[in-house]
Amino acid sequence: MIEWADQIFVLLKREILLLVPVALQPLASILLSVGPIMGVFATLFAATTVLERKGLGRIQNRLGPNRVGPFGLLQPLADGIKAIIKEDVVPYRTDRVLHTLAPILIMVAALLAYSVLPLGRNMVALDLDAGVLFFFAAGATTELAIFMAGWSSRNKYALLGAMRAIAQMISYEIPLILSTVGVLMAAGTLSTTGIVEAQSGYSGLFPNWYVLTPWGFAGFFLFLIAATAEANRSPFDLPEGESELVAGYFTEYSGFKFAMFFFGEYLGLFAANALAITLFLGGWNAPLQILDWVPSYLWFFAKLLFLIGLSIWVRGTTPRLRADQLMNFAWKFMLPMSLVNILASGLWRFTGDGVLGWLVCGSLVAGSYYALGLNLAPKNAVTKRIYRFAT
Amino acid sequence: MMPYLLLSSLLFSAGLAAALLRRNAILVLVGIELMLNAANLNFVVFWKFGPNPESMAPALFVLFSIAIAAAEAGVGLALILALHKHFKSTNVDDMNLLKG
Amino acid sequence: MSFDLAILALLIGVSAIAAITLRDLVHCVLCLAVTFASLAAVYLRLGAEFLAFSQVLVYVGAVAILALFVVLLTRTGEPRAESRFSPQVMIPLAVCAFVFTGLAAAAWSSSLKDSPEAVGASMKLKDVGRELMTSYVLPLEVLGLLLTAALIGAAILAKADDGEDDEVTDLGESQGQQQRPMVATTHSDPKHD
Amino acid sequence: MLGTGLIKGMAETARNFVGSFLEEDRLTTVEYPEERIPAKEAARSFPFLVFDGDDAEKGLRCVACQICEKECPPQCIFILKDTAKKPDFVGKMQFQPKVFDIDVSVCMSCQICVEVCPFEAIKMDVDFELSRFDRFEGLLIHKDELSKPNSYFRKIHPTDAAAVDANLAAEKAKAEAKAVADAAAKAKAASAAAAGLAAPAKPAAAAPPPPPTPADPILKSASSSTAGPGLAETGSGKTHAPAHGS
Repeated sequence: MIEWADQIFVLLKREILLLVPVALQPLASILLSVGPIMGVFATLFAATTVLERKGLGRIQNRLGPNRVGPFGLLQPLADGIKAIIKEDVVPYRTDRVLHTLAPILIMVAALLAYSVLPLGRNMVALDLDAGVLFFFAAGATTELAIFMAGWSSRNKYALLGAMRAIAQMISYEIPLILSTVGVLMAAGTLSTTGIVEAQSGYSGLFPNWYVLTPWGFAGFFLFLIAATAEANRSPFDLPEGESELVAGYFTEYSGFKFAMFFFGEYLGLFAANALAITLFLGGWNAPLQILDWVPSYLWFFAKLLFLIGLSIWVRGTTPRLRADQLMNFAWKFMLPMSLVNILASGLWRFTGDGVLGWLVCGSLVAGSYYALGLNLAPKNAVTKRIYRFAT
Repeated sequence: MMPYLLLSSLLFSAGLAAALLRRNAILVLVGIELMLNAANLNFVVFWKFGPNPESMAPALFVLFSIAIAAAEAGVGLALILALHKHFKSTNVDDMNLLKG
Repeated sequence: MSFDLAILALLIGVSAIAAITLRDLVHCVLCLAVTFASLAAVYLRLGAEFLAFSQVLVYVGAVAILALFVVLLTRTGEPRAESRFSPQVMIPLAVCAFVFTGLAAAAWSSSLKDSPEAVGASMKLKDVGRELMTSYVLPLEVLGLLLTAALIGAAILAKADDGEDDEVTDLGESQGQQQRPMVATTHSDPKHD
Repeated sequence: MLGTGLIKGMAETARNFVGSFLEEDRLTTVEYPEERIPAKEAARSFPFLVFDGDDAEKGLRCVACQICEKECPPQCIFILKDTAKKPDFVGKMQFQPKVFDIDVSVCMSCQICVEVCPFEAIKMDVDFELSRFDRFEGLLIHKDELSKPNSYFRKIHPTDAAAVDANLAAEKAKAEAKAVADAAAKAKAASAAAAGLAAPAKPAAAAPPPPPTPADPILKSASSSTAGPGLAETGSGKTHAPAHGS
């Protein structure tokens, strides 16, 4: 029974495939994998928009959207209808082809990344030998789409936003990839399912997740920060800083194309969070052995919702960074920290996960965190400003 | 095997044409990248169709080639930027002085 | 020649030709990115997964973006009216045609021409990694050194040298149009031809 | 240490998040169409015309002097004088506007028309829900719609209205006293003319003694001081019921 509930979608796909003629089976298999992924994550996108708006509202002591449907739950539907029926305004001097291709490319790039994410036990669309590399290759294409959007708009704000976005994404891609190296070394594979398998099982009360090691813990947060920067979310939302650049690289987009950008951005965020789960939070594994009976995909989505909630919380808290702070943080903190983290994960392999390992790796990671943090601190401490005449 | 080789010859000649014909230094560099890619494609094709598909040497060679191409592109584009600073142009025909 | 390979070959051919002939440099570089991506698809088809993803990551994600940045940084006012090709067209074209026929003929006369595709062969990442860390560890280290050198070299080359700037601008002004800000020039990019 | 500020900030936002569910007082917004915060007394949107009594035509204070039309910076007021005259609040015959239009799409709510009006006829409204389906004709508001009773003015701006009413009452009383005095003088003259013929008849219009007519500033300051507490009350009063969220 438990087995059956866990594998219901896999079995369902198998049964449906048996009904399809053999010649069409590869195509049907693709459709049966891609369709549900797109459907589920589109729904998750809709849920996240309303969740984010309500959460941000509560953080700011407001109610958030509560008009459309019960508790405002139908808000995304209204937004979607509005986006679809809105006029698609294309400025006169734009490069039409690129202007149209950019939102499509950004969505394709974001959706491609989902093909290697294991959503549950035996639930991965494409079990590649180099799955993590595929994920980053797909993510690298996003930069091109952003450039196309910014350049083809013939708008200075769009171009500046695109340049900022690309500079930021290139800078943070390095710590993003380096922070995963420790996991890849520990798991000994680049296959996402292999990494999840390597984290299954429990030692004592705790699961064998990589986040529960000193280097994994640091790597998890490095990855999350870099992923936030890759997704251009607050506090790294300079590329679309409303107060400076109108809306950044999608200033000249309206209607459905704008919605596609929005969708692509959130899909990128989900994908990055899902990869963080796969790499550090044990994928679809249950956190406690006694909870093993809960279907694996539910664990995956519970963790995903947790990370989404965390990113909403961070967005509600942090102010936007300045451009130089952004670059300093990437090159002077994230990069050395992730390099130290690789060293720590290498040491962990030799010291083992006993007291010695915790002592050596933990002190290495914590010490470098402290030292790099000191280095990053402003030279002149900010004191309370004293006004001479105003009281 | 033949289509792949023809494809790589086409890529190589296209790259060569860009390097010889275009005036813009960036496109000259683009042509060189195309030629490198044609060579990489040949390596992979020979690995796949050759007598010794167990060997990883072609793959590693292509990997190194990609890495070196990245370095080459970086330095080349930086050179173009430096040249542009001097000549206010990226046209290779303008760069006909022997002094810097 | 199968259908998917035909599509990929067409894509590569068209985008490569477009990349070297189009007038707008940004279009050229974007077409180049398409070429790189399709080449990655060809690698994928040949069973070289790892190479395909590296190709996308390095070429599309880094080289093409870098080239785009340089294109935008080196725009100077209106593009000149003169042709985008060098004055002598025939000789280089003849050379290219000669090279193409030579390569094609060499391929045609190769003894490997009809050798079968090694069906099962694929690059296992584990094997690649083991080779990289055992027999090819020295090249790997040298490559790391080269990349570091390239990084530093590129940074120094592209760095603004304040000391020389004065004479440089004099030279530049005597030779070409004055430089305009980047954003404005991309706006005034004429779409003729 | 790096990150402590972030943790502090996140604790603060978490407190806000949880608190917004527990304490209704934290919520700074109201659910607008159902609940609304009462307008502040100093609020102003667009001008309207005040009339006395019940009849908008008869009681309209405006005398079509067109000062506001001339003074209006964006020139959003259009006035046509009527040829017919009507008595104003003291009974003097005055002109009246035939057409009085305000284009609220042009109006910038500067209140200059109110400042310059010598007849206390034009005042600022607080009604802001003026959206119309027609952008041109719909936002051109005509006289019949602009005219609002004095009681409405008293309701939206009690302090101002009290001052204006006192002012007008004083003027009216002054005019009446003058009329009485004139009548008395006339009667006196008549009686003087008919000297000795009849006993000096006491003026029948034994008008009540005119109320003291203090100078305007004093009156204004007095009224505003009396209105002080009321103002404070409207300022701090959040009368909406905390019923949302349920």
